[in-house]
Amino acid sequence: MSFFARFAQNRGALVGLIILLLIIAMAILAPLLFPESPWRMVQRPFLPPLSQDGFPLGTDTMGRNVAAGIMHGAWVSLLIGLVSTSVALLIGVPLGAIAGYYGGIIDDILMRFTEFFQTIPNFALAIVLVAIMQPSVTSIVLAIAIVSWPPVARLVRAEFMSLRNREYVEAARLVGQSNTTIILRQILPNTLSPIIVLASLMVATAILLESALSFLGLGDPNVMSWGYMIGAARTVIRQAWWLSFFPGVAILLTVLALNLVGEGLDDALNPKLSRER
Amino acid sequence: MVYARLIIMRLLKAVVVLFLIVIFNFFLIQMAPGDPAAILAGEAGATDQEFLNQLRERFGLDQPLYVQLWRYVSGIAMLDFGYSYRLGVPVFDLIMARLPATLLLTGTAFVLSLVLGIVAGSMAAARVKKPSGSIIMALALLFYATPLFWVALMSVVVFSVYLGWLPAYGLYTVGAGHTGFALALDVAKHLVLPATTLALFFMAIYTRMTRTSMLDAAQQDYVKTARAKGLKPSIIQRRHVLRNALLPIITLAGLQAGQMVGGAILTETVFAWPGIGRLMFEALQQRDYNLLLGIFFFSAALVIVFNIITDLVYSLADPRIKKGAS
Amino acid sequence: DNPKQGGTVNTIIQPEPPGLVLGMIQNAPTRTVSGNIYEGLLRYTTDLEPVPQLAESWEVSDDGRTYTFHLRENVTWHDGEPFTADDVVFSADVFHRELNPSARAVLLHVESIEATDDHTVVFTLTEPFGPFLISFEAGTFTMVPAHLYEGTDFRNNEHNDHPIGTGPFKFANWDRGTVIELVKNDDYYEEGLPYLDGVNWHIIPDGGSRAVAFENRTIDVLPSGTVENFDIPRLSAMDNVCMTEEGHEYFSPFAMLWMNNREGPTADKRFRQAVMYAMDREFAKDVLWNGLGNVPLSAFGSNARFQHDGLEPYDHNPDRARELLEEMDYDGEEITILPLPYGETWTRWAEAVQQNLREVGINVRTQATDVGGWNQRLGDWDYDLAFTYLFQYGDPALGISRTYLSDNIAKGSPWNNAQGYENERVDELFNAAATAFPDEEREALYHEVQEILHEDVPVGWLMELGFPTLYRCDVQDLVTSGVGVNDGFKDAWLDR
Amino acid sequence: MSVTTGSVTTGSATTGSATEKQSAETVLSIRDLNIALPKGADRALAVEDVSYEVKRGEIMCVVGESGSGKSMAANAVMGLLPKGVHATQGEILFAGQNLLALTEKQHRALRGLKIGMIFQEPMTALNPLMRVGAQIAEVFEAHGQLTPKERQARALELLIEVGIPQPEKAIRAYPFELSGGQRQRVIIAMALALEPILLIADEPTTALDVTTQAQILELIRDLQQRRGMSVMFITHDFGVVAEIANRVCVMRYGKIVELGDAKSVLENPQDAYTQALIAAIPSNAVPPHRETSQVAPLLEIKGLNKVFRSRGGLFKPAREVRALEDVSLTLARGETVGIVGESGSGKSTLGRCVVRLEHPDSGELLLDGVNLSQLRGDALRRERHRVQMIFQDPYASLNPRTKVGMAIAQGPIANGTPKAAALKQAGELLDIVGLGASAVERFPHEFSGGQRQRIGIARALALNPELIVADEAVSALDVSIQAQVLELLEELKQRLSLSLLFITHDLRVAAQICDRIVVMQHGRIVEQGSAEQIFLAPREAYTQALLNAIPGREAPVAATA
Ligand SMILES: Nc1ncnc2c1ncn2[C@@H]1O[C@H](COP(=O)(O)OP(=O)(O)OP(=O)(O)O)[C@@H](O)[C@H]1O
Ligand SMILES: Nc1ncnc2c1ncn2[C@@H]1O[C@H](COP(=O)(O)OP(=O)(O)OP(=O)(O)O)[C@@H](O)[C@H]1O
Ligand SMILES: [Mg+2]
Ligand SMILES: [Mg+2]
Repeated sequence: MSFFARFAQNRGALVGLIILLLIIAMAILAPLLFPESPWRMVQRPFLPPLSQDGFPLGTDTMGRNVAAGIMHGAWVSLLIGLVSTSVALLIGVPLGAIAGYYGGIIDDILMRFTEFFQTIPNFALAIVLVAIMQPSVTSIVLAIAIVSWPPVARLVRAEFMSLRNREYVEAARLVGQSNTTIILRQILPNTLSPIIVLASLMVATAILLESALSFLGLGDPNVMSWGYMIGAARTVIRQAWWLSFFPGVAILLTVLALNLVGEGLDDALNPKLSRER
Repeated sequence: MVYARLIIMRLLKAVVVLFLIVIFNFFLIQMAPGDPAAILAGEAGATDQEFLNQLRERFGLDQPLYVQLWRYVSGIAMLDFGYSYRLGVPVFDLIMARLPATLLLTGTAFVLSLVLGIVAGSMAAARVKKPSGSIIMALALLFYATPLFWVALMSVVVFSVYLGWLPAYGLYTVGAGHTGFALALDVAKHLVLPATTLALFFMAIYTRMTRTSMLDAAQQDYVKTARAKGLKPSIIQRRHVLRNALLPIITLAGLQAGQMVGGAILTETVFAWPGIGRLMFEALQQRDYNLLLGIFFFSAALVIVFNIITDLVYSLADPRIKKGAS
Repeated sequence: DNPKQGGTVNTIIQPEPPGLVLGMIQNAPTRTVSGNIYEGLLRYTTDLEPVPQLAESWEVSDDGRTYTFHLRENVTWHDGEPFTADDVVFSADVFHRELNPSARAVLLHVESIEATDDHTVVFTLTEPFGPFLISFEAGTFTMVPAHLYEGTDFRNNEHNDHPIGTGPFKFANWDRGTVIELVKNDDYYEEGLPYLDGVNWHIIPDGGSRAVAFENRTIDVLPSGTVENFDIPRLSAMDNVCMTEEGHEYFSPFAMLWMNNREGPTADKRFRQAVMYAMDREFAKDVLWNGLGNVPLSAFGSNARFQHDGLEPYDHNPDRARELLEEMDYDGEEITILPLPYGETWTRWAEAVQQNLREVGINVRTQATDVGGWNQRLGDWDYDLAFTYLFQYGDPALGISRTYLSDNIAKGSPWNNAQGYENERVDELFNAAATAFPDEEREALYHEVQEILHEDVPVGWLMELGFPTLYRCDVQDLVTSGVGVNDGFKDAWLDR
Repeated sequence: MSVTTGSVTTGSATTGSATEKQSAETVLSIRDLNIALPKGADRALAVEDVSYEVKRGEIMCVVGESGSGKSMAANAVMGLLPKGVHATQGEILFAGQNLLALTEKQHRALRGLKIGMIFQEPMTALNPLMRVGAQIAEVFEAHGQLTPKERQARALELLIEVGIPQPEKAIRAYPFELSGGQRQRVIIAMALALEPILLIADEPTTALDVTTQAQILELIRDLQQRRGMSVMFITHDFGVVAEIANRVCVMRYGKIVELGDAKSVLENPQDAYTQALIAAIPSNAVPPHRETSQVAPLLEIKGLNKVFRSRGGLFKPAREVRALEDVSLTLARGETVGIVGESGSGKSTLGRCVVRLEHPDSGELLLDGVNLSQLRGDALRRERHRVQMIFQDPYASLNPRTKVGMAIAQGPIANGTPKAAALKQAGELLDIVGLGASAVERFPHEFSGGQRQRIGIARALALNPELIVADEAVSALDVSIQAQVLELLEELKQRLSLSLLFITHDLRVAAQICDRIVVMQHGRIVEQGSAEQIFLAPREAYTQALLNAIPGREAPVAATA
């Protein structure tokens, strides 16, 4: 069975993938469908959804088009999710790989370092980091990455520890391959599936984290993100439910889709390659 | 005895980690823009240079950084966390005043999420591939994907405003003068919304984890052995599958118990819960460094304590650890 | 109606004050709570007329340099000690000189303070100082008990935990993060006052929750600024809810846009004028401030004395703005805008202004920051445009001139001429006006200065903020002074 | 899918009883059983038209290679078929009932009470979190028998009966505190607790080392005779069959190929497949005398020591295992030396030290005079090509994501051969090991276990090593494939004049291929000598015990003829 066929067997995963593709499409199409800045005050404030053509999701506290905000926000949320996850992987994977492969004192040092980061509560650390660097897309991405790499390092380390004594790795060592080659060519490719699965969940978590930061007023004020929209709408949740509802649903769907896809990947990637018998 | 010695060892290690964390945090916070004195002065609405100098001198902010660090670290060694810049109250007192509320909230949420999560997860595992099982998992996924603060906002609107069933904020009814049981009941009522809100996300995690872990355990050979004995499925599920499935959950729960303090910031803010998370956020905004550092210290200490507790619980649950299997 | 005795009012304090000893702390929330515990020599009506408080009567010498206050005789501190002229001298000459920057600004003009007898105090000024009589408000010139503070380290005084004043309410309890409770002062010197048994100041950090608390009737009074503006129409439309805009006259918060006069496009007067024309201030007032408040003509608010109303208003006029930008050859250089980190309304406002500016072709980017970062940037003059608001304190010499005087330029302070405006003529006029005597003379000087400022636009004048207090209609006589609830519970009673 | 009643070669199993009414002597009879596998499995039917009986008091052995459907039939009897697997035809008669027609509840009442079962993996078949006594007591509880106190007492009796040392202590032990053999005894105790009529043993000794295996087999035979039980014994090892079976049923691809009396099947197999299986058993006869030419030694091991120290955790005390103690031996060019010994005796550690996957604590490893034991880093990497290894697990020893050709070429590439040349050479090597050069482009999972082992051999050869260490290189393979791989090794050895250090726990395999044999116990060498001498005239009691433990050693087997 091909990878995709296996993936598609999981109906949830397929639904997730479709939602995710739609969201990506939204992000790509946003500048085409809503070429104007989503910050433009274009109509009367607090226009309910469907009450006027061109404003299917209504307008916000200042008469900005909610639909435009959602579309443009998709881009930001996905970007923050993907980039912060990539950065976390860039930190966590090499660290975990080195710790897991070499073991011993190197492992000890790297893991103490990792534990150290895990000892400071995540969300608190993220808040402090954003506050220190001052809110901007870059600082948010960095803060999210900094608090989310330790689990990556741990996962990769565990995988490396279990794989480094696999016979094929020993065989590679025996034929004289260098440690770097072994790490990159022999072990890393075999840890990819759990990493991919974890990464898909991390993207979801990052989106939630960004929205929580935005909610506390630590978002980037120059980009329209879903978290910003909810944060801004929270004060008017009583008179204009739709302002927090739509971005909330957007976050929910994205996170949901990423989870479903993650589970699907898990199902599709895991059993096959690890062991055939 | 052996336990006692090992725990002491662990605590000694913890002291080292905490020491490092103090230093790390100290420098981290120094990197933040904004001078605490200027903020205090700003808050006062009026200021002049003399006022700023007074404040700086008072907090030792006029000293070189290493002197400040040395003072702080040596203070902590004597368990003296200094005074809050803004509130002029010993940091230790402030934290101790707020800690119970946070522990009550996070503790309740923790127990709630753990118990409900395990129950839901086992139910889902038993109903795998049945609609009821899928519904449980769909709900768990939904709780997982819903932003916490949004749940908080919505639950206030629904349960407090429209239905009027539960108080929307605070720890107790101010001015009601409840004591004893009435107070406990009052606090319990106030606890419902924030604790549930906080619990939902973690519950979703435990549900999923329990299910996976149980399905995993159900594949194990010893379950086949148990079936070959003619044991009833309910007993097999409980005694053989669930018990083994709980082991990874203990690890996760330990990790999360420590993180809940940080995770409670949003909940405490929305529900006006007088806890330490909110205090931390306020301290950060005010650049009340002493207070912030104190809170960081305590939350890190909590994480470490929970790690030790987790290890203990794990060793109780898994004889292999205690007795030293290889 | 005859006022009824009894009852406790539940209200809100936001944010939680750092401490309650007025004079040592001048934060807005401290003033609000402690204004009911402590008192000043005078109190001010909503027209900012001084009326007796701890001083029964007072006289001003003809040359405007000697002020004599006659104190009430039956006043005691909350701990039972009598209040005397020594307390006044200690408070003004020692306590405030050391701790209180805003009092210090006034005390600069004071040569000596003497107690001529137990109940008479004489202030001698170095020269006439127009706003002197208006600076005795409780929050600014608090009377603190000399017998508890004299000769101690004020900031570490053991009584700081338990403030002792002369006011109608006594401090009872502070459950941090939850509530501050005040109880009636049974020995209050004004017969029959206060009517209430106590006031509970609830501490609720989230604006939404505060609104909910008011809705579900836990809270009776929402002092101004404790709920988000967007909630006000809804809350004020509720049954049995009343709203007053009075009680802010003493402060008259004036929202401004600092514009960096030192460098960048904002250093050009034409650019600053363009900004004024680009902003749709009426929109901000209507949408963000529910139509409450007032769009000012220029530097002097409508509540300020000596306002010049003959100036041509800066209306919303994007075309004019574009013309000005073209005239100065604005090259699209990016400028940043720093919102005030005080809540959602301010954030929205910055977004609106940013959009206004973009629409006339100004390349503007918002820089988010928290209170700490905001202070730092302004203190370091590291900004292009920044929101702020300042109190006018009833007299241009107290609240307005400080923004434009070049003496006030000081790195490190986010207040007082942070824009770096220097104009000798303006300095002269303001300084002369402060010490001119009588008022007619001051008025002429102030009118001239307003004309210059109007042309120079050293800062953007955004709005005089509305100051709505929401309360249940059965709370009577809540706002009776120019500082509103800050000392309002003295007269308040419950019609229940 | 339609069920076809294919022609079944029942061989000598022409008892005809399949159609008769179940006689009093017959405890279990399986008739025309078909078990269907879910879609996507290797074949449609796991078990096809299978009929056999187990009579009272006999041991019925079901033999066959991996995947032949032995376990499936047994699971069907227990009512423990995996999800998605169903019996689609036939019946299983037990005590007058058709087991296939029972409800789950009825079936459960039989399990443990009338039918007991033992599984293959003693290490995982017990709940790690429960005390052994409680797990035995559970059997009584499941069938509502005895009071809790009596259950404990019975559990103790049972533990005594299965011969666990220190039963009073064992009853309070957790499974991890017991050795594999002891665990298997506990499982047997559980299966026997309620004195079932039928005991199903699914490869109960496969995971144990030879000596333990012998003990467990004896225990089962013993208990069976004492209790007059019927046993359905599943194994893939004809040696075991020879040891204990009364009757044998040989299966292949889900069908019965031969059924009959143990003696007649072993001595006179009718079916070609059975003949092949029996022929493939490494001869247990005296190994042929081999010329051991006394040339200069290629490898000299002098006083090798290796201690494993595990660091203590929070609750774990630190531990020390002396895996190698003062081991010395030599290996001549072109010679094959076998290392034998029970599990944990240090065989693998020795092999791993020789290829320098482990760093010995002390001692010398002289390869042609070069001391390998002290090399590290790059210096070691340069010498590595001289000593290569063939691994035990054909599945784990190939990177699932690397194409076979690349897997072989990696060595030469790492040692400086250009990629294209290395790949070409890989093709040639694959040809040599009998897979064909076209295998270069395929992934490991497209090959069977035996084929993968050939790939592993090709990989070891790619660097033209002087010495090859083979650690249990054929242990994971079915007997027939085992024989082919051994043959290949032998042939390559001759052709390329390789030296071979052959590690195995299977003395029959050792006998077949080794010139000299080294016997290890507890990390020490207890005896070494020519294969002939070790087999014919073992000097040490331990060697003797090892030899005696070989299943079916004394039994008559066709191939010996
Ligand atoms: N759960 C399952 N799902 C699908 N196919 C299975 C399952 N279990 C076993 N099979 C298949 O059923 C067939 C028979 O398996 P069975 O376990 O009976 O073999 P066996 O003879 O016991 O082999 P072994 O000696 O390896 O235990 C094999 O082809 C196997 O791949
Ligand atoms: N990496 C290791 N760390 C700790 N102990 C080890 C390690 N490798 C082996 N041992 C221990 O060393 C001893 C010898 O092990 P070794 O693997 O050499 O035995 P073996 O003879 O190959 O056994 P088997 O037949 O089971 O493969 C055993 O007690 C084993 O537990
Ligand atoms: Mg089997
Ligand atoms: Mg071994």
